[in-house]
Amino acid sequence: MNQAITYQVDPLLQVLNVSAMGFIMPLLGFAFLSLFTLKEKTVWYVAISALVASFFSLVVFFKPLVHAHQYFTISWFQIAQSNFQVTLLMDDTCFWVLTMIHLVTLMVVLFSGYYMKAEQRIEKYFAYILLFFTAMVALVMVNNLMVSYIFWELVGFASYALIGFWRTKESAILANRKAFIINRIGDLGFLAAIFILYNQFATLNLQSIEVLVQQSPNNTTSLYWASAAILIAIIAKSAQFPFHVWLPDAMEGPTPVSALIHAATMVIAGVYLLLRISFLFPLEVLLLLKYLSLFSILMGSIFAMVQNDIKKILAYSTISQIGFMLFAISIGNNQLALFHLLTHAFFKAALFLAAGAFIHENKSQDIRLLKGVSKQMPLVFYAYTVASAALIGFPFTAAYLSKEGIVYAAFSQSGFNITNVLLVVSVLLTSIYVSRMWFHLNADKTATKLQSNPLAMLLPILILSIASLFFIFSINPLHLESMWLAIKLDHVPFVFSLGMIAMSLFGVLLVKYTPVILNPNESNRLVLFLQNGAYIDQLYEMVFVKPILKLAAVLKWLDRHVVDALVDGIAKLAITLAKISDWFDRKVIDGFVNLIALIAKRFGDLIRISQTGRVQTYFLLALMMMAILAWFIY
Amino acid sequence: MNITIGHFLMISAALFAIGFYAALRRRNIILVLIGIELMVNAAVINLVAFANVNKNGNAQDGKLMALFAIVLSAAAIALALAIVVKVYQHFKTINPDEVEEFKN
Amino acid sequence: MINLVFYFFAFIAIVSALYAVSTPLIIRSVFAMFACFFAIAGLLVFAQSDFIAVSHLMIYVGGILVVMVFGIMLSQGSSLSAVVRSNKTISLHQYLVLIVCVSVFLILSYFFYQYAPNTSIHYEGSDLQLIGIALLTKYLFPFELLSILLLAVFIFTAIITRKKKELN
Amino acid sequence: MNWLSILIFLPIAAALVLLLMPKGAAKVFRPVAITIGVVQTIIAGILYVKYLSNPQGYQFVERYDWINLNLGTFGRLNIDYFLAVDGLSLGLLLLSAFVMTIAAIASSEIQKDPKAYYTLFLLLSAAIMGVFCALDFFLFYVFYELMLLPMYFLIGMWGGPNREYAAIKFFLYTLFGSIFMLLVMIGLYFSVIDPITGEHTFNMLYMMDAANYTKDSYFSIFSSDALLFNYPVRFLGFIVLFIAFAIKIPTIPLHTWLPDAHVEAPTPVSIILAGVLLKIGGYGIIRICYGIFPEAAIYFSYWIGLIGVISIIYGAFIALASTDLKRMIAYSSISHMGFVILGIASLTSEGVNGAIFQMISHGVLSTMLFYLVGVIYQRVHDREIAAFRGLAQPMPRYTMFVVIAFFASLGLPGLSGFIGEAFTLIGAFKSASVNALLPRGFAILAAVGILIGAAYFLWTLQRMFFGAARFKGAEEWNLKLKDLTATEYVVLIPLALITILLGVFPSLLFDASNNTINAWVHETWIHGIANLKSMQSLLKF
Amino acid sequence: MEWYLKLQSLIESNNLSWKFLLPEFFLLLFFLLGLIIDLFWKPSKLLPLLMLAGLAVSGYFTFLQISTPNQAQQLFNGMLLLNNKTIIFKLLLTLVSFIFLVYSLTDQRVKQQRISEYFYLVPLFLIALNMLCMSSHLLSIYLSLEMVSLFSYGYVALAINEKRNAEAAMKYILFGLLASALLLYGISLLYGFSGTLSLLDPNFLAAFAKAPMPIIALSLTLILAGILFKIAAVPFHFYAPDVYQGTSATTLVLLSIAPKIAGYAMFANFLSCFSFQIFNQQLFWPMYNWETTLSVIASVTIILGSFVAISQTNIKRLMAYAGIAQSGFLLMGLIGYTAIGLVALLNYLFAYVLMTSAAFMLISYFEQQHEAFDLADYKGLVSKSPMAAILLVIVFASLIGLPPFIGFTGKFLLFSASYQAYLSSANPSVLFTIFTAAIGSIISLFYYFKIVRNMFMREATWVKVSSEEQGVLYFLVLPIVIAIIYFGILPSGIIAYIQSLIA
Repeated sequence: MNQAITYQVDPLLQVLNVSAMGFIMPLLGFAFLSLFTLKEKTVWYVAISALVASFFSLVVFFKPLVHAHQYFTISWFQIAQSNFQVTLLMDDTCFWVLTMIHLVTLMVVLFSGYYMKAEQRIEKYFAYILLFFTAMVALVMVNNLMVSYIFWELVGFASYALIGFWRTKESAILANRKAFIINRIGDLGFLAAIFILYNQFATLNLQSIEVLVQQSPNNTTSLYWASAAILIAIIAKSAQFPFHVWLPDAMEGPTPVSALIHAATMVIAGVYLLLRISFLFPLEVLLLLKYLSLFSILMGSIFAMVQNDIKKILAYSTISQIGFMLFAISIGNNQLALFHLLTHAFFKAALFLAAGAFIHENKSQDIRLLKGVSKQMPLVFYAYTVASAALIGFPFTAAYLSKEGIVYAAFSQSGFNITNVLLVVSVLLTSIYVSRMWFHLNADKTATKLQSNPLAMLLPILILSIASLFFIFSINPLHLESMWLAIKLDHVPFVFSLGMIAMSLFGVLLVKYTPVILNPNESNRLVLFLQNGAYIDQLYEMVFVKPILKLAAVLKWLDRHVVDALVDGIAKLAITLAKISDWFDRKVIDGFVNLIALIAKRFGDLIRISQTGRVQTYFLLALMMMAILAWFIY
Repeated sequence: MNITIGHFLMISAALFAIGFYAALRRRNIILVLIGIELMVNAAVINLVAFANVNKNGNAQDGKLMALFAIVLSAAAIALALAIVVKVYQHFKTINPDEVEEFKN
Repeated sequence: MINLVFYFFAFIAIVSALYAVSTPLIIRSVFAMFACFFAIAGLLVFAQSDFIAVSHLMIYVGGILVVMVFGIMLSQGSSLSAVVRSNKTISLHQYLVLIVCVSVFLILSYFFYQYAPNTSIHYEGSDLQLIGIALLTKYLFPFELLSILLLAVFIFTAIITRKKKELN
Repeated sequence: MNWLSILIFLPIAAALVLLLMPKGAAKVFRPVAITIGVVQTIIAGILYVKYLSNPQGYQFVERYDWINLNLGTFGRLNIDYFLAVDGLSLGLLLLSAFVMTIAAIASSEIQKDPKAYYTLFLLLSAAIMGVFCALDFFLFYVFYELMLLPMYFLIGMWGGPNREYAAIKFFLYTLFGSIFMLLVMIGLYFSVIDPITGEHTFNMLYMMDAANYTKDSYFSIFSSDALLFNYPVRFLGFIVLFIAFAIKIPTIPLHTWLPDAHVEAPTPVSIILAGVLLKIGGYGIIRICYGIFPEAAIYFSYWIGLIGVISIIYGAFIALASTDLKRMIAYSSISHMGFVILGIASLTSEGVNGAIFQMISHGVLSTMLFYLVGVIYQRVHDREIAAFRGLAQPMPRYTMFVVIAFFASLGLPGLSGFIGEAFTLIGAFKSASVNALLPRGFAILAAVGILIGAAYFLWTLQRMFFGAARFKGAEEWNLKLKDLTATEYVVLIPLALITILLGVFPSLLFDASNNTINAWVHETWIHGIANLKSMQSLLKF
Repeated sequence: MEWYLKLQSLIESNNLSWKFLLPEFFLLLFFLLGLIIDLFWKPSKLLPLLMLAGLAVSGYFTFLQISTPNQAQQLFNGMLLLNNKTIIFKLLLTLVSFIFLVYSLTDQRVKQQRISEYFYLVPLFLIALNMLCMSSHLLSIYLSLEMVSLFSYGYVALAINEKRNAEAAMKYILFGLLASALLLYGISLLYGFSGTLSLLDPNFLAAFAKAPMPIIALSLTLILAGILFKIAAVPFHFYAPDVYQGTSATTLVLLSIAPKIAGYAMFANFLSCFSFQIFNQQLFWPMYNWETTLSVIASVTIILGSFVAISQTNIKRLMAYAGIAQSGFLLMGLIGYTAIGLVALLNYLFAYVLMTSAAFMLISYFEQQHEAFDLADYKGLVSKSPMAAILLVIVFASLIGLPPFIGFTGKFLLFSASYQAYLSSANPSVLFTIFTAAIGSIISLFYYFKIVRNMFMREATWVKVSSEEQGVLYFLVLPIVIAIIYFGILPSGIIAYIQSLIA
């Protein structure tokens, strides 16, 4: 945690380490795939082998280094007196998250081999996935805000590219633009935080900043601003209110992408970043985060309750679940947040992949039309059920441990108050929307079973659903003490657990016996309101997008007709002056005479306009000008 | 009452103004030339009158200047009349207003 | 007594000049100029410059005015008296010129009245000899130059007035 | 070796050779221009590498008497042929050589009168090299003006339908700035004394030192009556020079020549215009305005920063509303060059380094963008955004480069645009706590400009390139819209590589500029404050 | 006896002076030869060549008159003053006349009409111009000024297009005679109150200073009117456009330059007796505010000339107004009457000779080849006569004052000189002039490049092409343009030479 631990290794070893940590292989894969057009299978193999190589290096080279808690520093460039360095961090958190990313990505790539079969430009698809993977891995590992920012944006770019992968699909290309721009707003917050921190500490290395913050705790003002700014980045990336609107739209992308980026990995980048820099956050900002995340939890689950699109339900569920993680951090329980991050990644990826399988076979995303999938692909449906149970938080799943932990931590921290009650309510709501989805999918028992179940489809779903079970993390299915992970968590009282389970069960039963919830009346205004995400999108369109476009149009008009005219006016003025002086040069006397003659005419026909001799007029004029000049000088 | 230089100068001023009037006002090139001659004559009167003030050494300056001015104006008038004749050949008028072919 | 002659000449000069510039008939104004130039020559004699006066008479009356008459005849042919003002109305331009000319006269005469040296002039005899000597000593060079100028004007006048046919 | 002179005179020699060639030899003109460009790039590259080994101060100095006259009471008229480069100019020199090469390659579309075209092209190249190398103000001015005539004809003869207007507008605007620059230059000449010879001098380096001004001259900081219209003459001088360069950059509200010039200019000329000529404005501000009048720079920095911020936002907004692709890119140039001004105004090492990086990055990117516009314009003679839809369908490779260029321009990290923007903003932000010249809000507002930048680039991508293919020219266009040709790859690949390279390894540029800029910022600040104090006590303003 | 001795000295001075007029004698000799040849062998091709030889000989002897160090010779009892400054003016005039004669040889219209006077009057004209340069006595000034004017009227009247010539000549002569009448009246007042006509008379200024202020102002204003007419400066510029329009461009090669140069030479002579050098500082006679007068006239001339030029549609009218604006620039060299100002003036006059003669030769070329008179006729000419078009662009660029052409160094020196004048006089109107000159330079771009635009960027409507005769471009205009570029890049030589001569 201080300078003594940071050490420089010799360059060769550095390079080895970096490559060992798996940047190089996926990056090469990305470059290879984006430059060459290959056969579909080959592409798939290339992607898988790149990932496997990366995974291998993670386990073989990275794992042994974890406990040494090391930083690797490469000088990047120097500007002013500051040396910008790329610092790589290796610790437990990092390792677990990396493992999760590797696993999920590998599964998703496997699944894509089935799901994206016979697509055009498949090599681009895998290339972007590999780019995303590289950026994500780097984002997790780097410990310098500047570099973080770079990868933070790069994952956003990869997400942009993948959402819009079907680039002839109108809704997809609108969605990816929206996703990128909203993330850009967050990025501005990140940039602002970078400005503030660099300005304050003259470094962007997180460990140096942490040391400096601890040394002088009286920079609170800048910390307020910095943490508030970075909070914007976090909630934008993690799709929290009020920046959540991009995530449901992002479901227009291919489903494996949704599983990878918009459920398991990229969206939790915000949470991960917050975990890393939570030391910056003053209590007030954490409180703000608490309310924001609680609102997102409730909002996500409520919106999820009325959606009919299976991917949208899952998207809102993601918003809600990430809210749980942020909530955990806001109450100071980083470990629980990390835990929920990991569990959520697995079960949500499983849910998405299963949903992808359903969608792929039925060519529909509407849960009301997918009613026969339980019979159609029973194996997948079982996995789906397991993952759903994890989402709800039933015992024997990993998420039971994490979610219960969070709710309990909230209670144990602040007791029985409205926020905590709402948290419990959200557990109920989660149970409701998940079971609603489940009942729908299980509605038709008459469907015929699918003949072929390719391994590329089954294997990832099964592995991920198994990973959502408790034993991956803990020996004891009900308690948090005996974690495999090096995460220290509180003991949850049995009564509390029971209450939670009861609440969840109540939700399932409620759905089972309340047809209104199962099939909400679509003509109901409230339902419509919720289905459309409370019209927040439209509100933004009206309040921000339209005025900005209008302003741009007005400015363009001004530029053309006012600014250009103003500056151009000088030239025009010159021409006008030219005309005036030309006129003056030849006609002033004529004009003068004519004018006076015109006036005189009103008094009678005494004076008639008469042509004057030009030479003579000129000379008279010259003489008068000379007289004026002489007069002027004396 | 003696005749002083002032008297000559007054006459010259009057002739100058009259010549000026003709030169600027009359619509006939020949009258314009007559006006110019009157102006030159005014100057000649000035020069000759002033020659009487400066009797020291340069006494003849003004007179000779006047002489040269007279001769020069004669030459100029000759050339001007030649041009007038030519103008008349082409325009059939000697009103300077009507000699106007250039248009911009 | 001799002063009266001076005033007479002055009167003739100014009145005939005025007549010359205001008469509508060119030929009349040319003849008015005869009178004017005679009077001016007389005034020059009063300013002790009899040589200049004689030259003036010779050049103006004998030269310029004759040339002008020729010019009028050449440019207006037989209709010597037909030159009348085509436009009898008075334009403001003319007023303006009048105002300018009157103010020129007023300014000049005011300046001369204010600042003219108070030297009185008497006729003291002919200056012919002095001018002759000056012309051949101090003013020899301008005298020579003038001859070149006159030659040039002669050539120019000849070229300009020759008939167009000869050019081709 | 007189490397810099070779850089300058090589194209002139080539131009003369071209002039003597017969019209039938039209085929070799472009190869000659390309070869000259490549040779220049190589020379500039060698110089760059040499400089990197010891990145301090001015190097490759060449100094000869050019005009040296004794004019009696007037004193001597001393004008030197004085060339040298430092970390500030070397990067721009390399960029110019490179962009000129690219422009020469891109000139394949020029059919009309190639001889005249390439002669003017090479003359322009020489003038550009000269501007970046000259350290004598007079010499600088000569090169600066020398650019105008070739540029005028390049726009005016090979441009679009409204080319006359654009060409004369360009010419008039620039001349307006430069004539007044001439006046200030003369005023400076009469104020500055060469400390060695004791004569007046045009040497910029001497002009930068307050000690070299004669005590009661108009531009002296020690003069107690250096007021003109009750305003310090030095401030007026600064304003005049700043306007001259601000026209070139260009900033609001002196920018209106730029969209017209770009829209009308042929592709290679647009490339030169955006890639090189705009940089001369930024270079001039750093080297001349700030170098010679540091106190005025400090005094006006708030307003300069404000101009930068307004340029950023205003340019971005108009780009958002533009319907012509080239016009949009032209306005995006205004927006991007606003960052340069903001960075310079911050007077921090980060800001100025960032500004230089931004100039070079924008040089590469605008080259790429204008070339890309040229590609489709050449195919269908249309560049209305609304005329295209789903261009990615017939032209996937092309779209790939567009995506790279757009994302680099909107500041995607990993590509060059980001580093420049980020560091100018960091500098602007830092300024408040280091030297209190700019309020923090400027950096934040400018950051909003980045956001709008993202909006118009992405919107354009979505409207033009994605979606189902549908063109104004229907089937006919479908046939014409072929993907990139080999030449186009040759142009685009190096540009894309440089963009990525600079984005990943910014030290390639910072290593050369950092020392120079650190010293420059330090000196500007120290001198500026000292001068300001002296002037305030003497002039009581 | 005393009187006799004085006469002796007067005659002595005359006798000694003749030898300094050797160049002019040669001119006269060749003129007479030409006259005789013209009388006896009417259609002679020898004549122009003979005149060229005369100019060359005269130029050679003028060159020989250069004295190092600079010595002033008073000739003919102070009628003329010969020093290196006037010699430079004379050389410039010889150069213009030479260019004009050479170019006239190629003018088809001159050839067709066989106007031999056109050629043999040139030496005589040059004599008049030389005299105007040298004159230092009000009589010789008036005489030579009138002589130059008469020659100008005559040249305008010489037939090419008779009707236009007649009109232009009429306007020119009426305007000119009026201006010279004013000049004469002014001279008479100056003489009356200073008691002398000689500007070199040591008592002149002292005596004139005793004159009442209004008289000083009146007389100098009237004299200025005559001078301004000669250099075509505002407000006595009105004749220029009409005269230019009515005269063939070939004649304008001479008429747009030579009288102006001589006018400036005379103006400089005239001003020199109003300025002193005190402690290295050039000061004007304090009774008359020359700086303000000159700077106001210069500013107004530049501004009016430039602005009016914009709206012209006839090329020669445009060039007339452009010439008026150039006149204002030249006046900047005289503000302050500093040494550098004179150098700047002479240098710019040299530039002016090259640029303007080249411009009018090219315009004349276009007139003859393509019947181009209006700006609209210049459309697309680059495709018909590319060489001429390119040369014209360079000439225009130089006239605007763009580097690296001679016009730039010329204007640069003029700006420097007026800045110097501003520093020494601290007269704000001088600064104002500098600003207006800057503005004028910008505007000049506008009108010159209207022609360039028409030539290069517009399609030809109709172009009449007569026989392709590019010879004149190569052997006459091209060398001049090369000189324009050469002296633009390496101006030291010429400036240093001028400086060394007049120091």
